[in-house]
Amino acid sequence: SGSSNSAATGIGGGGGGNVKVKQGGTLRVASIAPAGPLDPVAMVDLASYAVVAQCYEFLCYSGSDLKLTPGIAESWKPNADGSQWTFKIRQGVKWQDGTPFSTDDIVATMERMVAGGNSGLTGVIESGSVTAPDAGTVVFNLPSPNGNLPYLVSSDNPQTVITPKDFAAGSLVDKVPNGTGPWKLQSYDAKTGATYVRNESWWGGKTPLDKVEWTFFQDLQPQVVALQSGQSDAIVQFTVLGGEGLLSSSKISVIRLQSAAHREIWMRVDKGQFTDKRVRQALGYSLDRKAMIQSLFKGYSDLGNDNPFAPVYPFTDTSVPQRQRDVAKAKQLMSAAGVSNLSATLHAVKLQEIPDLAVLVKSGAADAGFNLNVSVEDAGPFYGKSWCPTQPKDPPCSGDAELGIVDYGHRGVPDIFLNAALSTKGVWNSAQYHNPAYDAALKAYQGSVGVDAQKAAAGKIETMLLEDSPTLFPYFYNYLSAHSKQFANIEATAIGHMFLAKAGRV
Amino acid sequence: MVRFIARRVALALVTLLLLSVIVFAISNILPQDVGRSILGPFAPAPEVAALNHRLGTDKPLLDQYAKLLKGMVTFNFGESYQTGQPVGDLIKSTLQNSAKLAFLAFLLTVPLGILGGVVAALKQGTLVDRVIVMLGLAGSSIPEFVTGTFLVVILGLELHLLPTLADWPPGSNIFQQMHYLLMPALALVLVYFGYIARMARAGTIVALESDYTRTAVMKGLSRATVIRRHVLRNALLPTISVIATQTGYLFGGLLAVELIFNVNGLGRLLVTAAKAKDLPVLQAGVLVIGIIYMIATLLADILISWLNPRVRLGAED
Amino acid sequence: MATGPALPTVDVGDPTAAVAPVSARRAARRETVRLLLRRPEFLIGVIVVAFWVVCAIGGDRIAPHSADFRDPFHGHSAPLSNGYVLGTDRLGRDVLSRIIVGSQDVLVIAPIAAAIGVGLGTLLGLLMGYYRGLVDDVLARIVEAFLSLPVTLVGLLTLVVLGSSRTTVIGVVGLLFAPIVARTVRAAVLAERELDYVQAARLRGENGLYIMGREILPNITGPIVVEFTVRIGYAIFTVSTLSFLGVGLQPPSPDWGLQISEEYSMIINGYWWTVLFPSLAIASVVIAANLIADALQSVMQR
Amino acid sequence: MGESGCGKSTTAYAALRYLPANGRITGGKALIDGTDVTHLKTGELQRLRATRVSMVYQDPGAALNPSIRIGPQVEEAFTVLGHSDARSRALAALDHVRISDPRRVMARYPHQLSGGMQQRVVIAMALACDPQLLVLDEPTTGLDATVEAEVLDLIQALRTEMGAALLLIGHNLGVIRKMCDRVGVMYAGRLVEEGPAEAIFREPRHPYTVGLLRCVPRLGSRKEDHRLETIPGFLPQIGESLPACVFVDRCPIATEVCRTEPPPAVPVGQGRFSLCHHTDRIAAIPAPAAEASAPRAAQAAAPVLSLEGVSKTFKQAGHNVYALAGIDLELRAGETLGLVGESGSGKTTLAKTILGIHAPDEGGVMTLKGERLPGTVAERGREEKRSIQIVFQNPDSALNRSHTVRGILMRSLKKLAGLAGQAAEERLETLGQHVRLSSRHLDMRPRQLSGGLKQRVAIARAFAGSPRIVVCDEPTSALDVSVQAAILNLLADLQRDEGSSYVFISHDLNVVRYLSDRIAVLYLGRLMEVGPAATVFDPPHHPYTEALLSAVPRVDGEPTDRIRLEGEIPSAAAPPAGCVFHTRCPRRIPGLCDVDEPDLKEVEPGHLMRCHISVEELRRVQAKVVEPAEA
Ligand SMILES: Nc1ncnc2c1ncn2[C@@H]1O[C@H](COP(=O)(O)OP(=O)(O)OP(=O)(O)O)[C@@H](O)[C@H]1O
Ligand SMILES: Nc1ncnc2c1ncn2[C@@H]1O[C@H](COP(=O)(O)OP(=O)(O)OP(=O)(O)O)[C@@H](O)[C@H]1O
Ligand SMILES: [Mg+2]
Ligand SMILES: [Mg+2]
Repeated sequence: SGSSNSAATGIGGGGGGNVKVKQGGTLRVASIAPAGPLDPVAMVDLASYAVVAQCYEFLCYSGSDLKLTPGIAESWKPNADGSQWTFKIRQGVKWQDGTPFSTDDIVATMERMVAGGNSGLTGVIESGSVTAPDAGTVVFNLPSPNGNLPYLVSSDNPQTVITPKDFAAGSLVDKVPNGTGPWKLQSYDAKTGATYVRNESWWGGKTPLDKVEWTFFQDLQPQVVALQSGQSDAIVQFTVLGGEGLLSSSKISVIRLQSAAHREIWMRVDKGQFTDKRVRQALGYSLDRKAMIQSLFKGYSDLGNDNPFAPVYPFTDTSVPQRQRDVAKAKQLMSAAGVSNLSATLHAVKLQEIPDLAVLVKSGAADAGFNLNVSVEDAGPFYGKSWCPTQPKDPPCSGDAELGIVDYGHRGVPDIFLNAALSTKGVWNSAQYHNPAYDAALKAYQGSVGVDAQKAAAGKIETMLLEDSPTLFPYFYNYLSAHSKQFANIEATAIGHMFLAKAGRV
Repeated sequence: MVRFIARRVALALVTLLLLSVIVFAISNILPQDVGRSILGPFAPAPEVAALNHRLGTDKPLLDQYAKLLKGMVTFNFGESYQTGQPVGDLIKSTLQNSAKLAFLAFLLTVPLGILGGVVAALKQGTLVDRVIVMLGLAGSSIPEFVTGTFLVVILGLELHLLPTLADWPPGSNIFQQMHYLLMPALALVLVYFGYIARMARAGTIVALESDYTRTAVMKGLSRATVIRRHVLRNALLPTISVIATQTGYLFGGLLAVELIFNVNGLGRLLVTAAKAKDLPVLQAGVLVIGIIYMIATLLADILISWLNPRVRLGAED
Repeated sequence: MATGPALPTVDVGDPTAAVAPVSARRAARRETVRLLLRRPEFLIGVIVVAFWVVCAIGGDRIAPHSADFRDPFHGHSAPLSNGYVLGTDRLGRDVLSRIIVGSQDVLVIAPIAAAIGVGLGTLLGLLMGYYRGLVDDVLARIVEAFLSLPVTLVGLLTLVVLGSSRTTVIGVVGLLFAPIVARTVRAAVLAERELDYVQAARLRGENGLYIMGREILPNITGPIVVEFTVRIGYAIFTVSTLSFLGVGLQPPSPDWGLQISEEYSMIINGYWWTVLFPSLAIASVVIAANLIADALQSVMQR
Repeated sequence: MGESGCGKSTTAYAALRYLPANGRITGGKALIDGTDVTHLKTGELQRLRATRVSMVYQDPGAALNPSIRIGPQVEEAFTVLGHSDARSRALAALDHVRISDPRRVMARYPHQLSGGMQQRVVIAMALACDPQLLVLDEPTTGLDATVEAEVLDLIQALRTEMGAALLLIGHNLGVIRKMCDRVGVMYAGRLVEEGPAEAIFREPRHPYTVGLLRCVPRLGSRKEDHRLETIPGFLPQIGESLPACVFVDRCPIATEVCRTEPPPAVPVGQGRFSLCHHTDRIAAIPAPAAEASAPRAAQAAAPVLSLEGVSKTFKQAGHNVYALAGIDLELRAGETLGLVGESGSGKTTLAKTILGIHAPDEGGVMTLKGERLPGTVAERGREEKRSIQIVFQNPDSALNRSHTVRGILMRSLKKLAGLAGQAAEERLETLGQHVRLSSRHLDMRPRQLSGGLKQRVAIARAFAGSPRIVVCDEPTSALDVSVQAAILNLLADLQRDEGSSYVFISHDLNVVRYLSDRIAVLYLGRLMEVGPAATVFDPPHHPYTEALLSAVPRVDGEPTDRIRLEGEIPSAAAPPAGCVFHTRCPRRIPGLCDVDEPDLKEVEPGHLMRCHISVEELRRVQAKVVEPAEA
């Protein structure tokens, strides 16, 4: 069950709805409350992304099929080696407060990204990399080639919303409401919600809806109840386990997006009980991924094959054989490694289904002779003490657990997973995976242009990671959003955005 | 009487001071880097230090405690780590909603509880008595998040009797708001009915067995008059203090209920603050709840002593 | 001065002065037990508790499945379907088995927390009630300050700071119960210390410690036992609420409160059994504890 | 009348159909003015209670609703009768029961009135309907002797005025004799003897009545003259199957027939019957042996304890309560010093000060055998603690209910006598023998013992360290008369054997007189009179003593003219100027007594008195009060 809305209809300003909707009306959206102040540069949570992106726009948008569609930028193209990208900027864009929009705003925004250490752009651009040669062009001069730059300045990298040039660091969107987008922020309260009214001077035209009301919740259950009982019209994101009722409701339309969001089970390769890759492989073979997907997502998930290339990516090499549960093989690997009755603590962060996943890992692994002890930790202690090994010193990811489960959100391209989580000296390399061959393969992948070349490079990495198994990737779960069937043309991205420019009452 | 009130208030102030110490101590049991926990593991150290400096969390504990004390007097508790809003404002707005909910729950529970207790006492030992007592016990034994959720499913999603969430449309008048608050209030009523009924029952039984009731019966008064004039008045005195205590604890019960019904109240604020380790909000919120409890008991004490001539007029002779 | 139905004696050596020659302590205890057994609510309470004790001891051996058992393709089976009497939870674990095995956690945590609370509270209450004066004033303020905060709230705050594990949950809940117990015990001590035997002890030169421990304490076991039983009920209640708020026990513990908190958000999907049955289990123990406490109270505090 | 628990109250309540929830009338009739109460409907019963019967019980404080003012409570008794002028009638009713300034009283709450006033209010309410039957269940138990006398006077007076029938229940045989025309004696739920009061008191015809009457010390009886009579054995337990004659187990003249056949109601005179097979053998009951229970203490013995200028001031709610003021007193070796006075006069405070429970105010000096005695127990050494011990009023509260008798006594032996092991065991043995506790009793806990046995244990505990001084604070007032007799005998015996001195506090002047060698009279914390027992009890007395004595209801002898004390005992927080007693003294000399406080002067050898009036004058005015002949 569950209607899938994966047709690429374009996003934000770029695309358009395909259903005819009525003019007028209000949409009431249920969302988790933003976790912190609405600082577009520093925000880290999905709820803030969606709230900010109602009024502020991106250069381009990453749709549900991971194809980029235009935003403030109308088009973009790289130079030959991908070290310079030129963006053509849309004309007729206005700031809501009346000041004229200019390419300087884009340059200033990118400078703020550099200064703020944006995780997607760090190492990709530097101060001064971005210039605006004329009022219709912005040029990115990269220190090293990058074939995926447009993704890194798209809605995939939520902090890259374009803000005015005089937008001081630390300014809060609700304190200085502005933007170029279809909605004007009328009121905002971090605990209760936000209201938006139509931006009459938006370059994209007149939105069907007059108003959008955003209500904040602390928990999923009341949001689902709100949608079911008609107190809300849409819910930004829900999980299968909490919102299963929505999947089968005749009054509700569900947006299901394949995504690259996943959980990574890491094992320290440098010390401890998992230095032997056969042990790591054994754990991989002990996982019952199908059962996991069934239990945790009722099937709303893709299988993972112990590498970060999610099935959603067009360049993922799907011919690499899927690792299946094989207890006999796992046991055999264990005895080959001379390990019996391995006891370890599985550290898991307290987030969504992760504690349950930990339980499933534990019980699956038990069959292969692992004796795992689940320790569910709050985000603070988990990220501070368990997750990430002792380098670099600052920021102090001081954790050094030998076994754990950590969460990774959706990205339009897997580069950050490959880089930060798996490359030598990667900042999130909790497994301490260190393989020069891998680093070389990664470089080759990054340098490759075109889907076929990328797929070939990806296949190598996939096989290599499957063999070394420093980290296990059990699944890539679907992103789910839902709304009442009385509304249509609501668009969502797997990173938590909900775009409403074309949305309206049926 | 004046002496009594003055003494009670003075004691309450001392307690308040201790309360602030307790709250501060609990939230500082473990040395922690506040800036780091706000900015997360990836923030550069200088930024963390700067934030700590701005928040004053790099100062010695004693200074921080002094700041909390000052905040208590001026109702200025600094800003929320989480959202940057002034904590005082957060508390004020959420407290208002919690107070509405608590008030409604109170309005429903107290008469019901007293009625139930008195009826049970009058029918002591009968089926009616047992049913009331067991209902109360069962209600107060099941955590309110469970009863609340079942209420949502049954009254809201199945029967469509009441709004499932306490999110009233903006501009609702107080009665409309109460309509939205009715279900969360019912969840609380289920839990607190039992306590009050129990006390009212015990008080009534004591009064029924007392000598003065015997005197009244022997005067030839009708049973109704005896109960109305002689039993109830004395029976309900001890109930008042229970009600006061429960009012205080009501705010503790709000934690779960406000989450389930998405009430923008103090309880929900505190749970989210706790999860985010938003210490200024936590400290201020816990203090405010403590203060409410203290005011409630103080008022109850004064009310009881005022209703009880022995205390009120004690000093006269 | 009414002496109640006390019977006069006049001359000892009179054969009628004879009282049943059984050991005195045993006779007294038997009398209490007899009175208790006459109360149906006490019997119900004991039967319920005994049932759970059997479950806790039997654990995996009597449960149809182990607590870790999973039937991944029958997650959220309704009761009586697929051979699961009380259905399965989201991971396909048998609810009945988890409730049975979960009673172990409950029956360990609640009594220990209650015992900590009652132990400490008794000590405080004795000191406050016996010494009164300055000791009482100071301690009473502290107790009052603690009492002004709902236990769940302080529990939440403390566990957030300390991090939650079984030990911290037990410790925190126990400590937070102490002031409540202290108040009850203090009241009992205050009443007791007015009795002449305390004066008599002082007149023969006993010190405070002896009087508190040997003279007063044995006489206030009634309220203490009652308080202990009541606290067990509250401990279960509190721990499950803390679990609900996310600071209770660790998964995959089959603790009832944790089960509820893990599953409660799914009731709206129609999966009521995963919450209802553990809730009923909690309610049954809490109610049983209260029934026993009520009966004890009326029998022991005659 | 009858011992505690014999069914007096139950009878009265059953007659008015006010039964506890677990009670039921299983048979018989209760006719009130011809109406059978047992079959009335609720409304009729209400009507009956409103119009024809009334009841007054013990503890007037509890009988009034604490949260309603007196006025409305009294008015209610009239409104229920349908009177519209309830208020004026209430005023009149209060006036009727001799409440001065009833208007003010109506505006007060019960707790603001003294016990005597409260009881008057209850009586006023009871009389509202002009009842045909007034039931009084121990209306004066718990009141002071002086107040008791007043209330009884009032009832007496009202009775003649109103013509209501009184059903008066009492423990106190003196009260019964004084008030009643006819007497019924109850035992174990039966009426065992009934008849005209005079006849029954003069010539009882049931062995139980005989026993009861012989237990009480008559005015003038003394320990050195004879022991007190007791009734051996217990009242049968509720629920036990009763023997044919309920009294058979305690009866000195019982025969075989008493066990097999229930005794018939034997008519024993005009309107009299007795439930006994042997009404003709009453004379066979052995008369009390004239054996002295203790020798008179030597008058010249050396003082063991002396107090000089001992005062005690309590701080209460910001003002001072002068509970004791400048007490000078000596206690001689082997003597019993009786301490009397109204409630609140400071008897207990004095006792506790001697014991070291209260530290006396600065300036007071206590000496024990010539050595200065520290003020508090904490400062006293073992020897001093051992030397002064106490027997409390209420044996229930005095014994730790979770310890065995053996445990209680052993601990005292260890702490006071310093004994342990075999020595302690042996001493325990003798101690038990002294107070006549069998070894079976030693293993019991207090709740398994009767009131009398408990008091024995308490006495044994006091004697564990062979004390020089034992303070007895109303040791028998919680006990039935027959038990009281046994305890008094025991105390006298122990004193004879151990040579201890007693400070003996009691409200019952007959008891005090029986046991005491010397008597001290306290009023508002001051000694008003001290002297040898006989001297104090014989004129000339201090006017206060005179009033106390005349308030005593007598089991034998005729009622005397009462000396009435006006008003109530003043507050110890604000004692009157001059002689503290002048506000109530019927013989006060205006202009002198209210100005100067008299000294405690020796008026006869060993007899001290604090009064401005000369002894001669007192002797003259008090001469007409004739001491009744001894029984
Ligand atoms: N409600 C009751 N339930 C059980 N037993 C009772 C109840 N009321 C009275 N009794 C018993 O009935 C007996 C007679 O009691 P009652 O109060 O009539 O005695 P009494 O002569 O008035 O004694 P006292 O002089 O102490 O007032 C006692 O043994 C008492 O314990
Ligand atoms: N601890 C105390 N604090 C304040 N006042 C007290 C205290 N103890 C006794 N008093 C007061 O001292 C006075 C004497 O009391 P005490 O108990 O000695 O009288 P009593 O003669 O023993 O009376 P009773 O015959 O009622 O036992 C009373 O006015 C009493 O209120
Ligand atoms: Mg009686
Ligand atoms: Mg006294």
